[in-house]
Amino acid sequence: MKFGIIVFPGSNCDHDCYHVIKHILKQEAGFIWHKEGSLPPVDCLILPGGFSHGDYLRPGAIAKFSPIMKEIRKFAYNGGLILGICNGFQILLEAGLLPGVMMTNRSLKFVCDNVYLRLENNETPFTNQGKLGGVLKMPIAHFDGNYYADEKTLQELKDNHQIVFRYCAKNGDITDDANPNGAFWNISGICNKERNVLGMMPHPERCAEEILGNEDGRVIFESIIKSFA
Amino acid sequence: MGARPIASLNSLRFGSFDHPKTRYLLNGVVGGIAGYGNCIGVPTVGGETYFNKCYNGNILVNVFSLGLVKKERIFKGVACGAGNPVIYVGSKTGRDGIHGATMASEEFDEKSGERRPTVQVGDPFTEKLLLEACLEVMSRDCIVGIQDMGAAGLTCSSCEMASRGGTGIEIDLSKVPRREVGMTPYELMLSESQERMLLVVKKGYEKEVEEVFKKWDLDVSVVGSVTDDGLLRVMNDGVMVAEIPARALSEESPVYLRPKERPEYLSMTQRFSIDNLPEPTEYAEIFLKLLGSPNIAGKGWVYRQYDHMVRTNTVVYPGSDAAVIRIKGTNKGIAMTVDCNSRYCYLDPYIGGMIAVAEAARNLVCSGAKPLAITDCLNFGNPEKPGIMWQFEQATNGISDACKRLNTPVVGGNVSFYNETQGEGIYPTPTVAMVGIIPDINLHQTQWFKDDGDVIVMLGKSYEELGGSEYLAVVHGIEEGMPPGIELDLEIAVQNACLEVIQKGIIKSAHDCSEGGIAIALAECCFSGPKFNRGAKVTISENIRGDCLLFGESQSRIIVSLDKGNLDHFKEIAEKNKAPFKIIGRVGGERLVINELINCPVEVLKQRWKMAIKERV
Amino acid sequence: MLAKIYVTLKKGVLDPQGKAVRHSLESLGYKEVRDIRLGKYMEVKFGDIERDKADTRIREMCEKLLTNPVIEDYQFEISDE
Amino acid sequence: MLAKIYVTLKKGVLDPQGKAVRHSLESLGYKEVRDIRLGKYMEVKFGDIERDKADTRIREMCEKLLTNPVIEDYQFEISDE
Ligand SMILES: Nc1ncnc2c1ncn2[C@@H]1O[C@H](COP(=O)(O)OP(=O)(O)O)[C@@H](O)[C@H]1O
Repeated sequence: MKFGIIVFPGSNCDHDCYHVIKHILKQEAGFIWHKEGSLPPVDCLILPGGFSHGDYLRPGAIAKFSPIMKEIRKFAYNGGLILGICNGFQILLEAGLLPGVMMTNRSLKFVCDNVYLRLENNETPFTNQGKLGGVLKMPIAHFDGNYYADEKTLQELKDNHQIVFRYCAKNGDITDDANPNGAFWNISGICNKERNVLGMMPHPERCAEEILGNEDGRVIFESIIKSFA
Repeated sequence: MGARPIASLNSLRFGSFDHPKTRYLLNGVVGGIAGYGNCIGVPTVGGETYFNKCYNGNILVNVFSLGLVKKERIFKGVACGAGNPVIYVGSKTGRDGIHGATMASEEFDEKSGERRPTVQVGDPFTEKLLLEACLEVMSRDCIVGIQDMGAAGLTCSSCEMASRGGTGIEIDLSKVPRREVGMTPYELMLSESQERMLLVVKKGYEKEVEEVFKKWDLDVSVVGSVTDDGLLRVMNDGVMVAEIPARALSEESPVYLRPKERPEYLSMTQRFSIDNLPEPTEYAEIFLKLLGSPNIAGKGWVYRQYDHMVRTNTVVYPGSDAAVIRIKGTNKGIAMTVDCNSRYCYLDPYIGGMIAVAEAARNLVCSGAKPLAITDCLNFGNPEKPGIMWQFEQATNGISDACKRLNTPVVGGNVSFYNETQGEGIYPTPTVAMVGIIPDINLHQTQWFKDDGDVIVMLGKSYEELGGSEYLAVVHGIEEGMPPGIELDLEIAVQNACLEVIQKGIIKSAHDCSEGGIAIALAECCFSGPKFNRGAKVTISENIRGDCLLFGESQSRIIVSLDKGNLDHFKEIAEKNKAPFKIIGRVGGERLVINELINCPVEVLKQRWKMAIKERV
Repeated sequence: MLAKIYVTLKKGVLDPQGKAVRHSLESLGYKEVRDIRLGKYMEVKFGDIERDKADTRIREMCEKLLTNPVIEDYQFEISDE
Repeated sequence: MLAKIYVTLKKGVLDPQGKAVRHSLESLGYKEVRDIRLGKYMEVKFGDIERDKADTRIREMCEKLLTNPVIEDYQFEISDE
């Protein structure tokens, strides 16, 4: 299958995603510059991590106006798969493709560390190979990962099972100690109602190889590939 | 140079935590490095963080960045070929940092605040774009030379490029993109605005280069051309405002031969003898105190703020002796570290300089890397003082002698003088960054114990040395004595043995003994692993005082652990390399036990070590 | 023409930064500070544009880009400077 | 008592954020925008304190903590709200 990786000015994890898809999972991958006016034929789009436009003003605020975003909206509307990782998630929020906002971490510091996530929904194209309630270890690296939404939105997310990952302790318990950034309800990843757009703060592309000491991230990519098989 | 930066290290020196500004500065500097480094997508994979009152008035921030380049695609800062266009790219020019370079070479006093130039505010986003755009034009066949605009801005970059090429450059200032109105030629030539580069490209390729920089939304402007008269000529609106031989500003700079003299404090500090020091009775308490000393404590609070994983090459995170990254598409790895114990350098700059190199190499070897080369950042006080000049000469001699023996060329570096405030200088701080290569990345090594039952062995020898130790400073408040001795033959024997046993896959961990001695090194072996703690029972028979045995900082020592079954093979290799060693204990249990002196639960030690910095900030 | 725009966090939205600043002020001895909220301040300079047109343009910019309506409110003033 | 504090970057100091925002506004078609500078806006609520004392206290806080005097200027207004 074919992945398209969107490159915004300031994207940092574009090459990392490419590497995992191409060399580890042996799928096709190509970069798409944010100024393009159309999308090549692809099955899944990735909005990678980084600091698009320096995260100036608010992360994702400027990127949401890139010319390619119009095409991305259409792609989403037509059911195409879109995975937003870290800054990619922030862009999806700013663009309104997912609900809520990211605020600054409650520590007011950038945090780079390995955390644990509990899989809350394995009936999405991004998680169908995972175990419901299973615990995954993944790296995070962000300054603004403190997810916030108003009550109504949060209720909707819950009712529609749109919350896909929550920060948890090693044993799967959802605790405040295990929450690295203050995110509402320990939320670390959500999808849209239609299940074809997923945003997550952790970086699955950073933990998909044995040499890096952790392969828990593979399940995301393998799920995507499976849903196309 | 054409290299893509793949990893950074940082060496930070702050004043003591008692000083009112330390907390603020620590927060600000670490936040600043994080803000910039993370944004440009270069992982900060390691570093060092020291606290000493000698830095109360002058903190030090040294950063090292490593890049990867194909050897047939290296670019230089050179201007060749008369008629080739000179192109300015990056950010616009403002009045930032004019006279920044000269101010950096002044002592600070009460009046410095007023003379402060407009500080440069970094724009990491533009830097990231500039980096990508430069790499993109470099992948084509149009660049003759390229150089960044640093200290003294356009003046320095143009003169150096012309001088290296044996050419001249003519610049038309009216073409320089500017951020402010009314800037004079003087200001334009000396501005230190960040995120700018000067390019010389092959004639006819102007359009192609322009298109790349426009794609990345950067300013780009042909500001002049290469000439063959050896002159830097500056034009402004058709009027010549400066003309000077380029070499005069770059190559023919004056050489300072300054008087030097061994400073007086040394006769006082070197008089110290441990015979007058009472031997402690309660070791557990001292041990905990040392683990909580900011210089020894875990630096997680710092490196959690740095993205140390971006680019997915980081195989060993910060927290081991050296950081290790893999090189995609090969089986190789690269290890890197920065080191300098400035207290040693203060007490004997020659030995201190030597130890900085030896320790850096040892850290690399512990990770399974063969040391390749160093670069240094020499931070000193006012060189017009003979004592400082002497320190400078001694320290560089020490570095030079160690590098010759260890076969690690000094391929670059940086000098920072006048680190003084109101006459008080910092300790001489020649920071050494060293890079090594791991031929097979699967055979890299880490510092923490792996399995219960493994044998613990110490490579090297312990002496009755306490001078300049962290123990002496933290527990007794004394920064005196001679730093530990260093014998390069022994150092090399130990390092060769260690490297060989790692490369043959017969040991499971290797950790260098540094600040805090064997006791601290063993504790780190027990609790620094990312997954679990390990206990250890250790018996060291040395005929030396308890405090020297536990906390002395004798050089050239490495603690390794291995499966009992490999012991014979290990001995054989150590003996072949003439490296002394001693079997000192076993991994296992939940406590760290050393002789009759220390017996503590590992988790307690770890908490103390882990929380110490966090609690202070 | 100059527009001064003040962006504040909506009531009820947590302001961790404000909280941290307040905490620091307190430890510096400024006990009289009851509360502090942080926001953004922007100065936008315009070229030739009519005043009432400027008004709608600024409102648009604020809603599209300069603020995130989920968590932020804004106010602005226009002057002739 | 309420103090409204406006923190701006000193003249001549680079404002990377403002630069990026202006660029974005331009590509969105807001060509009339000549310049935009980003700063901070703070609302500080005080407990019982006399007005002229508030004045010196705020000045102090700004210089000590709330602003970075090397690159920033500030202004403030006090009201009774
Ligand atoms: N400023 C820093 N930035 C990143 N990593 C750091 C920093 N300071 C310390 N570290 C990391 O913490 C660990 C311990 O550092 P240090 O005590 O200097 O070790 P050693 O004495 O073995 O060289 C190392 O892995 C180092 O890379």
